[in-house]
Amino acid sequence: MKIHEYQAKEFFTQYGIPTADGIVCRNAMACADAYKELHSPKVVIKAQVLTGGRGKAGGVKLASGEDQVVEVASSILGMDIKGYKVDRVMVAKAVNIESEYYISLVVDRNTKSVVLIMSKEGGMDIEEVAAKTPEKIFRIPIDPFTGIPNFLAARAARLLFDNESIVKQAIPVIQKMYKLFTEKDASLVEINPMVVTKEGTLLAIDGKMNFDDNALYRQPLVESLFEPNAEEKTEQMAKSKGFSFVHLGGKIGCMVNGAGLAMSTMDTIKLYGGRPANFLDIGGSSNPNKVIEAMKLLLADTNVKVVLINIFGGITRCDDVARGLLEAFKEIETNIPVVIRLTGTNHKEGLDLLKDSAFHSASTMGQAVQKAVELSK
Amino acid sequence: MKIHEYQAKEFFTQYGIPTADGIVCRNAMACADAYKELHSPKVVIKAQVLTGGRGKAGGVKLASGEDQVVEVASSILGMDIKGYKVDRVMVAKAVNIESEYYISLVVDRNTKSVVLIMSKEGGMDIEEVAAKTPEKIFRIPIDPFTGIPNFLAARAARLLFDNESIVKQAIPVIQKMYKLFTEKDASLVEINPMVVTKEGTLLAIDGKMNFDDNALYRQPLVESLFEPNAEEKTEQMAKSKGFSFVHLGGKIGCMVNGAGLAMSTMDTIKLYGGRPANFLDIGGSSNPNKVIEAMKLLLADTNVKVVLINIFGGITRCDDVARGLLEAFKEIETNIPVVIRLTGTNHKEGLDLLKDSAFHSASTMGQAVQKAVELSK
Amino acid sequence: MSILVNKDTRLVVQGITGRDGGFHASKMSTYGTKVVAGTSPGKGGSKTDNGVPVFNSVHQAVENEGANTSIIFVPAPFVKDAVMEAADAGISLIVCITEGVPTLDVVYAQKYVHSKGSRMIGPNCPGLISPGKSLVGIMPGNIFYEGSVGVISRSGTLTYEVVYNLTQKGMGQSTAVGVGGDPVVGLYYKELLEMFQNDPDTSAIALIGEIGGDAEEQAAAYIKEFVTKPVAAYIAGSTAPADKRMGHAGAIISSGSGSAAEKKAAFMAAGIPVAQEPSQIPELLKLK
Amino acid sequence: MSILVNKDTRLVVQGITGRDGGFHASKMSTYGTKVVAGTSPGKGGSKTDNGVPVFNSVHQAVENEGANTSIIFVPAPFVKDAVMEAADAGISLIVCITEGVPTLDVVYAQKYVHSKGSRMIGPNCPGLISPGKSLVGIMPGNIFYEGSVGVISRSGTLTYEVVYNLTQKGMGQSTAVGVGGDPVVGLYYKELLEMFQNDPDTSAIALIGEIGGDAEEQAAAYIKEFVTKPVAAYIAGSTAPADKRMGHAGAIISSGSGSAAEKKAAFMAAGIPVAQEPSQIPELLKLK
Repeated sequence: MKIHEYQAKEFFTQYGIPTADGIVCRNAMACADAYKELHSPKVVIKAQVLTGGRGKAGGVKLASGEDQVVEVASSILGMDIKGYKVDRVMVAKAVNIESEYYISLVVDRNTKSVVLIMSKEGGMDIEEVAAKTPEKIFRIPIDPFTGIPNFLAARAARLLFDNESIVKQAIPVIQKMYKLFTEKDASLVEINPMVVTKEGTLLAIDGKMNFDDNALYRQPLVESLFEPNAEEKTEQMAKSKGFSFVHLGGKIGCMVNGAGLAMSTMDTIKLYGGRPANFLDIGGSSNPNKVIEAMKLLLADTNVKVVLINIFGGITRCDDVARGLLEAFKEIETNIPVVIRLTGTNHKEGLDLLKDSAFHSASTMGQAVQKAVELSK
Repeated sequence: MKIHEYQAKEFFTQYGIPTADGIVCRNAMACADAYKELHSPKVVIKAQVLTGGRGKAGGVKLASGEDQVVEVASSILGMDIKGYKVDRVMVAKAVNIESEYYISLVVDRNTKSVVLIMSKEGGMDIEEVAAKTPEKIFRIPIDPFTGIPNFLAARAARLLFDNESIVKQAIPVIQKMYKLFTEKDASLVEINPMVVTKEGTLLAIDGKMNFDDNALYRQPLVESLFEPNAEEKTEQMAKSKGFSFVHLGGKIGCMVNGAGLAMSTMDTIKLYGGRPANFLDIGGSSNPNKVIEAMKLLLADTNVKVVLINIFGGITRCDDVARGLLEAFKEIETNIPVVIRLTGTNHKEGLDLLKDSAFHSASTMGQAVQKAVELSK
Repeated sequence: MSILVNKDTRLVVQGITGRDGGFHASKMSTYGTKVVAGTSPGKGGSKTDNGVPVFNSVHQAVENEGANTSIIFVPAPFVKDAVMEAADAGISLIVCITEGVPTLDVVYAQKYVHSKGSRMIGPNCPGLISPGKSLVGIMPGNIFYEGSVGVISRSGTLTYEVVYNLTQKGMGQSTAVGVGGDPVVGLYYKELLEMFQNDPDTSAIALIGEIGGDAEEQAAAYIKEFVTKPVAAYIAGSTAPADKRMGHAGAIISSGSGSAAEKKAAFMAAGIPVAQEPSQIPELLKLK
Repeated sequence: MSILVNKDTRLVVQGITGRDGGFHASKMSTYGTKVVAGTSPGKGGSKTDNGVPVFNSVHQAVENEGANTSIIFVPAPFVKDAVMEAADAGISLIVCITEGVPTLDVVYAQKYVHSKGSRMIGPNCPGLISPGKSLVGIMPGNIFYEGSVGVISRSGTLTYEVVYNLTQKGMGQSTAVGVGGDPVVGLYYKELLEMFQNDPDTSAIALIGEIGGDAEEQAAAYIKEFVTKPVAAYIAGSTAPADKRMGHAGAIISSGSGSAAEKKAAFMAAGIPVAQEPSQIPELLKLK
């Protein structure tokens, strides 16, 4: 789950991580007020959208004087950035930057730990830095038992900063970032750039936080910040029914048991020249009600021209699955062709049961996908 | 450092450890008010003194009705228990006890960790239980990295309790005791007895907490509860001068550099038939001012008939020590004989310097102690 | 032989009185796994319908029944504690089925397991099976057959799909391990590849990866250097869009890395054949 | 030979720019100890008056100067971090001189040191010395002489007293270790007895205990079972009253246990002679 820059900065402030003063505004007038409140001749106005690349899209601009603030704010508010409409901007004090750095904490799969990532190449796209000049990136895995003791924060800080006064400021900032990360079940806490001002102060200029979806149950405050877009709303709705759903835009609606098999089904559709409409994992069992709900979800997408149901019968045997499907489709009214592929335990018995139905049935993924692609054209 | 039962229970309440309701009172009238406030026909009135054995001394009594409460409270207030005057009592609801248990956390030298100690023999002197029936005592060392996770608290709780409803109450209590222990730098958190009431509730009836003196600098709240007695005041005053001092009551005042050597000096005095007046470690160096301060401390004890100064000259050489002593004693006016024993680096030179002084000097501990004992008779 | 589980596996089912725990305990018993105990705090002293003794703690299960392996079905919020309990009790292999465990809980529990010298598989995994010997998981035992192909997979049903294809081609499995679909899990490719390489009864390895992270890239490098047995790989998620979690918490292409294309390229570069569809795995293993 | 420190000891002094750190760094150098580095956060890059390079971190001292042993002089509130830093940097022996460290800090740091496979001596100790080879501590080097008596002690000046007596009787020392006067310290009797027992250059052991805890009782039992070399003991604090801290935080008889009488009895029962005064130690070792 993602949150806006201004929300991340509210967490920073709560945890004592210094940020450039800023105020979030929903209209140009509010921006003018914010400008007055900040007592800063020059401000930065930044679009608040849940996607990257706002800078390149023109969503971040400097402004001086109330009139210019109103003008710039008006130009940014309402913008469309990668499909996200800008309904909020942050008006922040412009800062005299001496140097820029990158500091983040992220969960690392390989070391199975949280990793502190730092670079002197602040303000840049860190993936690009990592790809082109990996030696410029420092990675320090954090022991979950001991966290970031002073000595480790100090060692990390000295990798970035030569000036001892900045090191002293950076040590608690790194520790507080980790505290924030762990206490809020984040999956990313990123400050880019972290700047040293000409006045010798360490400040977080931009901030980003992502959260672990699995931990939202114990982070009600974080969860309350969730602002799903239309697609995410559908996915969320699907989730509440026990499904995993992702919209993809093609013509072949897929219903699969298991995430890996569902991805594999999408890939195979592509391989055979079709386009999947979605990823849909209906989970373990495949009882009639689940199938009915899943069909509703698929048929809500008017692009869908054919439905492919790919079920591996394991503990639930294929004959039981077939019976469930037959029962479910008694309740579903649709003219869209349905291809069913059943494999696994008792798959012959299962396919026999479907023989006289309106379904196109198959026992291999290849056959089923081929049929579905054909029907989608 | 020790605190009173009622203060320990305030910590318990703060940390969510259930205790029998009680109110601390400084006079009998306050006890009557407390009695009314508690709405309990029967109450226990308990002397609050910083020493054990108050029960045997008659400092804990039951009372029913306001008149009896006043009577009992009056009899306990003002009592002398092992040299401690009772100036406070706790009036607490009497509880219907079903069964009694012992639970404590203490620092264990051997496992180098905090250890959870539990027994079904609650309400008894735990040292006695440990000596007579060690199999009745459970000891669980706590890993400082992981503390007491649920599974461990549950396993511990089930060692004491069979009833699952009590187990459920005990799990968080054990965890909270540990949290209290670590957050307040305790050296002991003891609940004895922890009782199960006839109503099926777990309650701390008596509570005891000691604290790590080395950690008081970061526990100002705990430190503010320190109530030194006369002896402890002297010790504290000595400490502020960089000394370790303990009053012992004999005639031979000792001044030694190093705690181990100071103890050894006391022991040797006893071995030769004398009685040490005190333990006094003046620490590393022995500059004249320190010696002057130490002498003041020793001479304040009117029992002292002779002073034995035992110095091992290590990094500070004996000749320098001797010069310091001579200088110091120019400022000290006393008729009490002083025996000085100097050993270590350059001890011959040191003793030579003292040759013409009024001091009795020696180079072995045996000789010096023999002389001091002789002079003290 | 086989890896991790075999006839000596003595299993304790953590959360045996729950719906899933009870169901799969019985399935595993039926398969032939020695399910020697279950745990359910507060229900110690009872027995399941199948006569498996239930204890309050894993500690007791180890003490009384000699359990050496555990499988965890407790709800996500309690998994961290359950894993630590098992490791503390001396369980050497802990298989965590539960889905939806907070990542930081996994990080912490995994470190604890490691510090105790134990091993964890999962969470969010289907478990593992050494066909004909022991099933410790929720896999349908009947689709597996004893043989010499080692299978490592991040997915459940996709594993079954591959295994089903192998079995139909007469290629049985030595051990099949579902490592789990979460970003952080216990044993991963490298550790398992090493075990399969050292297992005399494994003659070939099928590796089923998916998008997210770079474990497949690391596995490819490891195979190139250390694995002499034939390996074939399949990567799911070629058509997955960026920044979308594809069911598994770990299956997400983020910041432009973790794509199927990168992973496939890494395997190809290491000389490891990559299947375009799961059904190709058997022939790729035979071809090598 | 000797135990723990010798000619190969390469010492980093943590807190070298402090008063005590600087003073003893110079004393140790003079004695012949290889003081290869010092640390003082923020002062890295400078040198001490004696030319010892100062680094910001132990890590750098290890990297640049090959330090393998550290001695800690930083103030008590910073000791926990300093010990962990040393262990994390790969220092194998950490000697902590500082007094007044909170016990829970020691518990935590000691566990960390242990988890990294390192060893800690102290806190609140005078350090250790292998005479003629290396002094890592605040002991007056000149009172020690090379020889074959191993000395273990909970006290500083009392150690000097005993060593002085030994030296005067011509009995030099292989290594003398002050384990520290706090309730919880790193290496204790048992570990050191084992090392002395295994050290070919140690022929006899002097053990100097004091009131508080039951480590002496445990040591007596250990000696009886595992130590074949002659041992003589001395216990300070026979005249100490109960519940009073005698200088050392660990020297306290509490709840009626930890008394000198109990400890002496334990040694006697194990057949280990106990000196009545420190000066008797040499003859007791000769008598054996």
